[in-house]
Parts: sequence; structure tokens; C-alpha cells
Amino acid sequence: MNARNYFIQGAIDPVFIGEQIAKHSSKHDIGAHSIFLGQVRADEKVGKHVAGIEYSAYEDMANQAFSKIREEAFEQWPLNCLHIYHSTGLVKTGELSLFVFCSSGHRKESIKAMKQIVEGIKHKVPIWKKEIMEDKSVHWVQE
Amino acid sequence: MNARNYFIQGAIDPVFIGEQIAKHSSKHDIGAHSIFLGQVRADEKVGKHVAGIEYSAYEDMANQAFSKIREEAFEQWPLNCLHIYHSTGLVKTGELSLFVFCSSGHRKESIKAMKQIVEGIKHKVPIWKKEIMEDKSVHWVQE
Amino acid sequence: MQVNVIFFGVLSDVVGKNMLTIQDTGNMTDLKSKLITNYPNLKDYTYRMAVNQQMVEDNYLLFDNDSVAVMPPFAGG
Amino acid sequence: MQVNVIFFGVLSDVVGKNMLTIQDTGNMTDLKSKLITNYPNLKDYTYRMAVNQQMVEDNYLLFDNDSVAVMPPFAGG
Repeated sequence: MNARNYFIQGAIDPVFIGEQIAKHSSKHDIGAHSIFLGQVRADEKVGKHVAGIEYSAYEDMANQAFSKIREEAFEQWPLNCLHIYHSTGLVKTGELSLFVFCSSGHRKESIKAMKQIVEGIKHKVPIWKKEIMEDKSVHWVQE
Repeated sequence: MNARNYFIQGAIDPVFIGEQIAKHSSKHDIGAHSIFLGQVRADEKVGKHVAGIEYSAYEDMANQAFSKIREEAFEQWPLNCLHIYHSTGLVKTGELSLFVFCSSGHRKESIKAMKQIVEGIKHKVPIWKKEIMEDKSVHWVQE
Repeated sequence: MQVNVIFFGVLSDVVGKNMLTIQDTGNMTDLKSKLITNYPNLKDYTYRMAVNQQMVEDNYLLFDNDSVAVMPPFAGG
Repeated sequence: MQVNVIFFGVLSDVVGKNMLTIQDTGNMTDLKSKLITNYPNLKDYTYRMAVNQQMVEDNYLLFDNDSVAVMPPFAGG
């Protein structure tokens, strides 16, 4: 079993994203970075707005699924780096819950790979969302 | 003529990117951000490595071309925001020369739009690159 | 023999707990019918099952101390 | 009449300057042949031309004080 942990407690800090980008300046064969960020929307349901999303996961299985998504991406595209961070616990409206960072020598690979990676994260990783409304009522997201 | 300026003198700072991401936390209808970054590679040519790229542009015409790319993207996809920053002048190996930041309600739109926007920037904007080698010799990039 | 059953997402609310133990069950089909007998509301939900973190089909054989996850459709991102 | 010609990218090295003025030229075809007469090395390069920031074809008519850009293939990003 792969022991790698892809989860971050709570929201992902934009400063952390800037730092991760800066770290890659030492990699001189990278020409293109694609980044995908998921942000919590204030969707309206029955007259109430979403105030945040509580993420839960089957973490061990999810970490394996993230590792498999990475391995498949590296097999399919000539990527230099691929980093994935997903929130667990509460992420408030406007905050970030997913950070995918994919780097390659040339632009086309990282852009194409990103599409497939994000779809994989949506469909293959055991993660669930509970919307917390402004009035504290909750709503499980059924996708 | 659109007076908007898409150029940044020198490299794009990763801290600036983090700040731009953070700014969007107040936009509560955004669910997905796609970001593309161009980074200068240390390509090897006739035994010498690239130390940096000197970007030059027909700036007025380029700014119009960037505006047209933005307008076409907004017509074609339901985007919330689209920001483009391109370097002019010297950008050293490992530094960033292009920052495209595209946001939408849902993931698919921003990912699909990004591909087209980056292709447009490569093909429709009058910008040129001169590679500055380690020994200060220069090489115009012919794409 | 017994297996440990873990419920995720909305299903932990439906059964009112995150985890329980089921005795004397030999395969997934049998386990599912036992769960639905105890928690009839489960019938209203879509779910998939994993044994020891691997997705499995209905005829999968269960062994003592297997860990069975009952999972609603994934919704990451 | 005269037009102002601006060279970009490698072409400014080829002609040895960023800008020059050409007298008595009425359309792009004529202007191109005048440029190649003065700078024969231009023949070895691919380029496109814009007048007042709009891409134009060879038969485009020129007017006094038009600004003509001579541009190698774009290479942004």
C-alpha cells in the first residue's frame, strides 16, 4: 500500500499554492504548468445559501486512488511533476478544496493530462461532500 | 482601441499568482479555476544551455490580440473571470513568463476554455523570443 | 465469522452509525440482504461496496474480519 | 507619400534596425519588393505584415503615414 497522503485538513491556502509554484523554479526542464483549483460555491438550495462544505473520505482507499491516478497520468503523458492536494473537513464558501499541479516540458501535455486527472478525481476517489447551509442545516451532495 | 495592458516587465512572481488566487475568494459563484503558467526551460542548443529568454512584442497590437482572445473565450464558454499576464523583457531560466487564470462555475468550462486560450496566445499574439545562452550568445526562437 | 461494515457519506446518516459488525455472512449478496433487513431505508440509496479497499461485485466471497465499505457515489473536488 | 516600416523579432537583426521610412510606395506588393531590394537577406525569412495593427494581404493599398509592421512567426508563451 502506498503511504502517501493527499489530504489537507481544511481549506488550501493560496499562499501555499504560490510557494509550490516557486519551488518548481529549480526544475529547468519544465516549460508548462497546469493548475486546477476547486473552490466552494455559495449555491442556493430552497432559498438558503451554502456557507461551506464538509468533506469526508475513506482516506486509505482515497490515497490509493490518488496514487493510481498519478501513476496512470505518468504512464500516459510525459509529465515532469504531478501534485494533488484535497481538503478534508470544513471548507468555507470561497475557499479552495482541491489543488492539482501538473508540469511538463511543453504546454499540450500538461493541459491534456489535467483534464483526465480532474475527471479521475471526481469519479474514482471515495470522497463525499456535505453542504452546510447558512442556517446550519445540512445537505449531502448527490452527484 | 482597447487600452488594457497584459504585459508585465520581467518574470511573473509566484507570490503575485498566490495573491491573484486569494482575491477570487470573494467570488462565490466560482467553483473552478484553471491556471496555465509558462516557465523558461534551460534547453540545450549546440552544447550550450539557455540562461534566459528576452521577450519582445508589438505591444499595442498584442494587447488588442489578447483582448480579442478574452472576448472570444467569454462568448464561447460561461466563464466568470479570465486574466492574462505575459512577460516582456528578460525572463531567466526557471522563471515564469505567462500566467493565464480562467474561472468558471464548474470544472469543465474552465478546463476546455484554457486549452483554446493558450493556443490562441501561442498563435495570434505578436510576441517574439530571443534565447540568451550561458555564454551570452543569442538565438531567436523560430516556431 | 464476522465482517466489519463501514458506512460513508449520507449512508452513515441513513443507518445512524459509521460502523457495525455483521455475523455469519459468506458473500456480498447475503451481506446486502442482511443490511437491508436491518436498515430498510438503504433501499432508497445508490451505493457501491469495497472489501479491504477494493471495489467488489455482489458474488464476492467474504472472509473473517474483512472490512466492507458501503459507499454512496463519489463526490470529490 | 511615405510609410513607416517597423521590424520585429529576428527581422530587426536582419535589416539592422527597428524602423525605417519608405517613400513613394502604393501597395504591399510594391513595398515588399522595395524592402527585398534594400535587404536581400529578408528573402530567407518567413514573415507576415500588418498595416496600422491589422494583418493585411499583398494587394493592400497603402496611404501616407501608414505604419507597416514586418513580423516573423509569433512565438509567445
